Amino acid sequence: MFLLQAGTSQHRMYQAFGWLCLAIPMILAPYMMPSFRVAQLAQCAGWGVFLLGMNVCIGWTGLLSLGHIAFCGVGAYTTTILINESGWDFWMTLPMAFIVCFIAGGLVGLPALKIKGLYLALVTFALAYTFPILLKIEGGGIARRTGGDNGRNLEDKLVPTETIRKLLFINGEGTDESTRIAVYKYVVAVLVLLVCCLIVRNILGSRAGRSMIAVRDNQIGAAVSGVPLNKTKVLAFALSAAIAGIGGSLIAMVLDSVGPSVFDANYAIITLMGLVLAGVGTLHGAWLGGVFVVFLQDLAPRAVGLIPVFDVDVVYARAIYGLMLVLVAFFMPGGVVSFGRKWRARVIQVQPKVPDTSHLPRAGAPPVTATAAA
Amino acid sequence: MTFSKKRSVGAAVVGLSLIAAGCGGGSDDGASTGGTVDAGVKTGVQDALKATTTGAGATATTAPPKPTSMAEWEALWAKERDAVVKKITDSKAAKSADGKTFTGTNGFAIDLSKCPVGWTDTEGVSDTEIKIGHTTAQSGTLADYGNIARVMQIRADNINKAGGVKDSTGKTRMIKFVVKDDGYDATRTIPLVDELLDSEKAFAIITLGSPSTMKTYDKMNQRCVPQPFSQTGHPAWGDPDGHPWTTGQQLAYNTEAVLWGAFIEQNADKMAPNNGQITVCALVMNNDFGKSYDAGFKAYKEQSPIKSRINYVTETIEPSAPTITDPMTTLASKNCTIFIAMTAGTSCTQAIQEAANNGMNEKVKYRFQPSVCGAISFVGKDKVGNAGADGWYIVQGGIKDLNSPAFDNDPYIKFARDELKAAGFDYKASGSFGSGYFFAWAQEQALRVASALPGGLTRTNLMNAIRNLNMTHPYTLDGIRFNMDGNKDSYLIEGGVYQTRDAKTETWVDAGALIDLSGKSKNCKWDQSKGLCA
Amino acid sequence: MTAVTTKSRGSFLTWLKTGSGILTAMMAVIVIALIPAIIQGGLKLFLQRVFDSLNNGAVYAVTAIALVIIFKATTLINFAGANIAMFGAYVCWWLNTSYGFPIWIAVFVAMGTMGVLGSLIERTLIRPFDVNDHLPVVLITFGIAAILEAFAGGLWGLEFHKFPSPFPSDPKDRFTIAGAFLRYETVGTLIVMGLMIYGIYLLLNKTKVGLAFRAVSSNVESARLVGVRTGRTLQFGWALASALGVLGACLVAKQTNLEPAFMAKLVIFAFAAATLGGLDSIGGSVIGAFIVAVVQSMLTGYGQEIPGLGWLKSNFALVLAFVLILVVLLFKPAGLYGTRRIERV
Amino acid sequence: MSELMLKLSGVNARYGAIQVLRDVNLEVNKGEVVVVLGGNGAGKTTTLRAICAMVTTTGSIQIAGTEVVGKDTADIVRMQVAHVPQGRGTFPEMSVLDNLMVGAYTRKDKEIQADIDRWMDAFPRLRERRTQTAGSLSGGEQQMLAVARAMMCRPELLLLDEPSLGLAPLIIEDLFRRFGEINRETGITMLVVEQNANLALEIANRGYVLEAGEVVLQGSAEDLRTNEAVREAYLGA
Repeated sequence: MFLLQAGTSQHRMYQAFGWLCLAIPMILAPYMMPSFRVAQLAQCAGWGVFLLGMNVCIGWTGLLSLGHIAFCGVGAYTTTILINESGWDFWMTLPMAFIVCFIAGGLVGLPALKIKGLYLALVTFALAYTFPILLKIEGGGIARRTGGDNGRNLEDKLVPTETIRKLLFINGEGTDESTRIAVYKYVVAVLVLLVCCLIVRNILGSRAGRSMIAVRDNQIGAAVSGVPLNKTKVLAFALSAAIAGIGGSLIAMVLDSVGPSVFDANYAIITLMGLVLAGVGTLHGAWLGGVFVVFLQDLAPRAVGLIPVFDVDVVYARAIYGLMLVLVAFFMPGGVVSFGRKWRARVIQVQPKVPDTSHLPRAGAPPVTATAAA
Repeated sequence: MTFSKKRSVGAAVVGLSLIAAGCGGGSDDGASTGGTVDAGVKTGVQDALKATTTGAGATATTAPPKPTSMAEWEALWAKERDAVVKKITDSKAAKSADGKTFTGTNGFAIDLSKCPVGWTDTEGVSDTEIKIGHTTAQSGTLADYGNIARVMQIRADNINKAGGVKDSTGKTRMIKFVVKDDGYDATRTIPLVDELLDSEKAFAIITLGSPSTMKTYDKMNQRCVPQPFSQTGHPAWGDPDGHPWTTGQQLAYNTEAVLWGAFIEQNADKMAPNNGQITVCALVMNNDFGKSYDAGFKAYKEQSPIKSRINYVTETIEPSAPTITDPMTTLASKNCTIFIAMTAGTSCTQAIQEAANNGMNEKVKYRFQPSVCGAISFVGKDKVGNAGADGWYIVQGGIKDLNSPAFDNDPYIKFARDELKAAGFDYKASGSFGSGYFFAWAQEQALRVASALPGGLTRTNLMNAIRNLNMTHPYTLDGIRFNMDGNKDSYLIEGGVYQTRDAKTETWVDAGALIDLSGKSKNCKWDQSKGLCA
Repeated sequence: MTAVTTKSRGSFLTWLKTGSGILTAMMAVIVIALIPAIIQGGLKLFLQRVFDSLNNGAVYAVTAIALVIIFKATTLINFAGANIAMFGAYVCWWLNTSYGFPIWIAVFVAMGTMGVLGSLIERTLIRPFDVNDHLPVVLITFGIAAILEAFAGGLWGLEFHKFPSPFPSDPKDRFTIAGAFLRYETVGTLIVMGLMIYGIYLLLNKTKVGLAFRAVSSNVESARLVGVRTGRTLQFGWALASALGVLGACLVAKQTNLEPAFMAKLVIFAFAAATLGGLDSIGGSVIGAFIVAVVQSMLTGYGQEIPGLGWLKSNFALVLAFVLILVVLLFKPAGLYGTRRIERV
Repeated sequence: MSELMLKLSGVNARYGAIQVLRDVNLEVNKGEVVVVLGGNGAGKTTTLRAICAMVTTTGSIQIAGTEVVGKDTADIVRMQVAHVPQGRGTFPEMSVLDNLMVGAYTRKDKEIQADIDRWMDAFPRLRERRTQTAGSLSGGEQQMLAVARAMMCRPELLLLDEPSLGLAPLIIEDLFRRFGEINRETGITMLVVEQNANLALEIANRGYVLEAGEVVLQGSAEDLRTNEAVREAYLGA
């Protein structure tokens, strides 16, 4: 076992090494993989942003919301409609999606946050159920704008310009157009994810972030120490909705299309599983969760095909998927991230320089409710 | 005129019921203002109807004697394939010298100059194998569609065992399907199609469902990869100029809506004497499928000479709604003259049950089921009770029903059931098995024809072969021609027959002539933003 | 001790803020808004809609009660409840069609089977977790739902099946009242619902296990301290809720037909009913169920007659139910008849 | 030498990572009233919870000679142990009558109704309000209900956790007088946790003082009352 002192040059090297281990594959991936995989990775980053938003709500404020998929949809449709009908640039639609979803989150949050715990989960799950139907309302031209059940394809797709191609080394003869587009989308999605991560990290370190975590860990304690409970919750909910909306914009951009089936109750569960499997309440969890959301759906049916004992019907793929949900709850409550950290801790331990990291989010620990009465 | 009068008594017809659940076209509100009805289709229908009403009882058959064994069928198909090959060979279909264009038969042409760099006509075809990609739903709520892929696989295995597909260049190839599960979620279809294109390098890709096909067909055509026999009934797949690489296979829903409209016009005076008002009540499912029926009917009404007499009332149901009692109560209160269920799946059965329960059966004589719900798995005794379905009308989409006892002696149905049994499946377990045979047969024939063409199996030859196919499909009703004709006719099935349900015998009984409109519907350049054929 | 001077006014306002007050006000607004349409539609149509709401309401109520029972006992929401009920309905159908069990016997056997399964689920999958840590329990109930859905599809196919009605269900089996049809099935469902509520009342108030159940739902710690075996009581709660869910599924399956997703489609209305009425109140959830049903039948049926609201067709029943929930939560977070305990959970 | 009702030896208890009790030794003789004193967080409540297996415990706890560590709460209650938890622990949604019925949950005999009458006689207020829900009672009434409910299981050992909390002084005095009466009339053993040391020591035979999870002092009520440290810390003198 190695022991590192925080702040020393060894520790900095170790951190740099860690970052490189993460960054190099991420930079190389688009150049090493077939374009459809790159497109899938871009989708992962989009879901990553969405999960980051969900994490703000579930992981750091302790509000179990199952309805964030609806805000993801609001973001995706905002982007699509602005591009298709008003001719906006994709980049310009991101702040708009943020604002729209922030307001939508606040509007739902105000009444919904009067209740807590699983009751909140129930109401927000109803929102996830309702959202695809809302898209088809014919009044006010909603159905025309959203494309109803068909969904809509983006009319102005994100295509790399000559300069960007040069910058990204995708202007050569060896790459075809589909690869170029996929790589560019991947880069855009990852950049947005990075920026969102930084924003969330800073918020968590700020006064607002500390209030959120205080609300999660001990509501009464937080209220006693002067944290405005309702305000904090509604703000956190709206903020998380807004980030989820950005995720939706990215997903629309990556897929070049939107449709009600992406933002329904089924995806609400899939994304929740991705987040928990990756690690609730961690920044890494959001990154990793996106990967799970995209790839787990592919893997479950394939895994069924691998069962050698008897000819298992592919219908049972859903059972595997359900079994995974149960197993995660039992054996990996902190998700892969905390699992990894536990193992890493056996090899390398970092001694903090100043014992003042209490304001940072705790790793993977589920919200604890203090019931002890000594 | 290519319709034939042929009584197909007791022809219960499977309607590719499940595929319809999410398929179809039409936007939410564009259709009320735009959309036109094919003049050719309309006159075809009217002529056919006149023939039946004037020559009542004249059911003399003009069709050739139908095969009574699989050997006779095989012989017939071989003859028909030869005819198609001859027609194409005579037309001197070929690529231009510089490889920039392909000139096919009867006006079919593909501009190859925009195909991506590195594109080849024979990608996915080796000396021994044809690799065909397929995205389908094997998981999720619509996982039953996955049984179509199963049948396709069983058929391919047996074709391979019997010697594969012989090529005019002397090679023999085995069919290999690469099936990917998208759970009927277009979000997942897009990367899967990319995977089949970029990684698997499939020769052709077959997609299932309107949303998935709609979201990938631009890309498939830009990449110059065949997307044949898409498993959906949307009219957009009949666009040989804009999307030469994509074709459908089923009866398009808007054609069916025209057939309903024609029936109303024909029987208007019986329904409402003395120029009375006709109230048409429709239960519209709020998805692509129901909306395209709705749009088709609205367009028909707009141009109908009795437009002023038709009062069109609709109620919408959500596909996720558990029951349809409330909208049916509303419709029952509207004094309907005719009721049309523009739905799919369970709602078809629910409509029958509700209409029986809320008194509509007693008041409304003309009640239509959509063709996709004609199968015994929707109206059978074990589904709606004995009397429920009695007297309902349907425009059969020209297809047989694998489950119906009416076809127990049909050699192809027998063959299909036996083959399924040999592969370890109960044919009654899923309505999608029948659909599987409907699709797999066409795939096999197209591959055989394309392979027999000069130059052997290539992508352009495959598309040209499909676009000029003219055969007798063993799974369609007698009298329905399975054909396309270059750019002139871009739909394979364009026929149907009015039938009513006889609960006693559990069969559909003809209530009019079989109408084959082959070649009569116009091509459709789909406008996504308006939700209409341009 | 209240201010006497504003008594009359104050008491009215106070009443308005109670569950019954809000309920009455809500219903009044709906009825007043719809009066022209109702008059235009005639008495027969109105009665028919009332009967439709009775039918739907009874079904929602039975399903909502199953939800409430688990919530009362454990403060958990059982997202798997719908699919446990669905699976039970399949068992019932299978016993009836394949083995010729009389329908009611099949229903009871299925209820028993799923009751046992429910108690096993509680024992093995739910009990190891802290009730206050919601996330794992939510995941597990979703997981169970997915597994049951897969097995129903795998064992009995994904195609829908007709479900044998437990009541006379010929099209002619109905009362005709002022031209409107009241089906025997509706009456039967209402009777079963009434019997069920009475049965639950007896079970909870006249038996020892019911006493224990009420004690556990009221105060787990104290219940343990008076010697109640809380684990077994919670198991009993799950068994009871699962069995009742199956009963609800069997009552509605005739109308919806049997397919793996049929209860998942329906349960959202039960969610709405329970949220409206109060998740820890059986009576409240029954009232909530009928509100949802009335809104569904009346507002979507008549609402579209109001100029400008033509898009308000039947398919938006769910949307309206959701909006209703949000509005009620704004004024009464615990639901119309729930206790304030919910807010603290 | 009277019989030993309760004996704790070397008891440790923890909530998760936090150890609350350290090596606690405590004895209660049959028929005795023993009071446990101590400041906030000293571990008084935890001591009672440890006896009822409501907290993870190691060491040895014997009730009437039977080892109970590792047993289920429900089984311990069946050994005629009643526990009135802090904050009353009534069942707020249930009626007063039902609360008393639940108290007799472990009993199978036919005298339950008689006992209900007996305790309603003892606390007439409860009779007046027997159909009201427990949640609607005042604090003092709830405490009476809690005690009556505890007595319904005919306990041999009664554990009382801060019975005076949140009650008005007059009511507290009345309550403690009742405790004394009950002890004298039924000979029931009582272990009382209390911050109000004055009153508690009045009815108690002996007492323990806990600090930071350890027993720091023990002795007869009289000794403790006169002990300088105790006087300063708990008697407000």
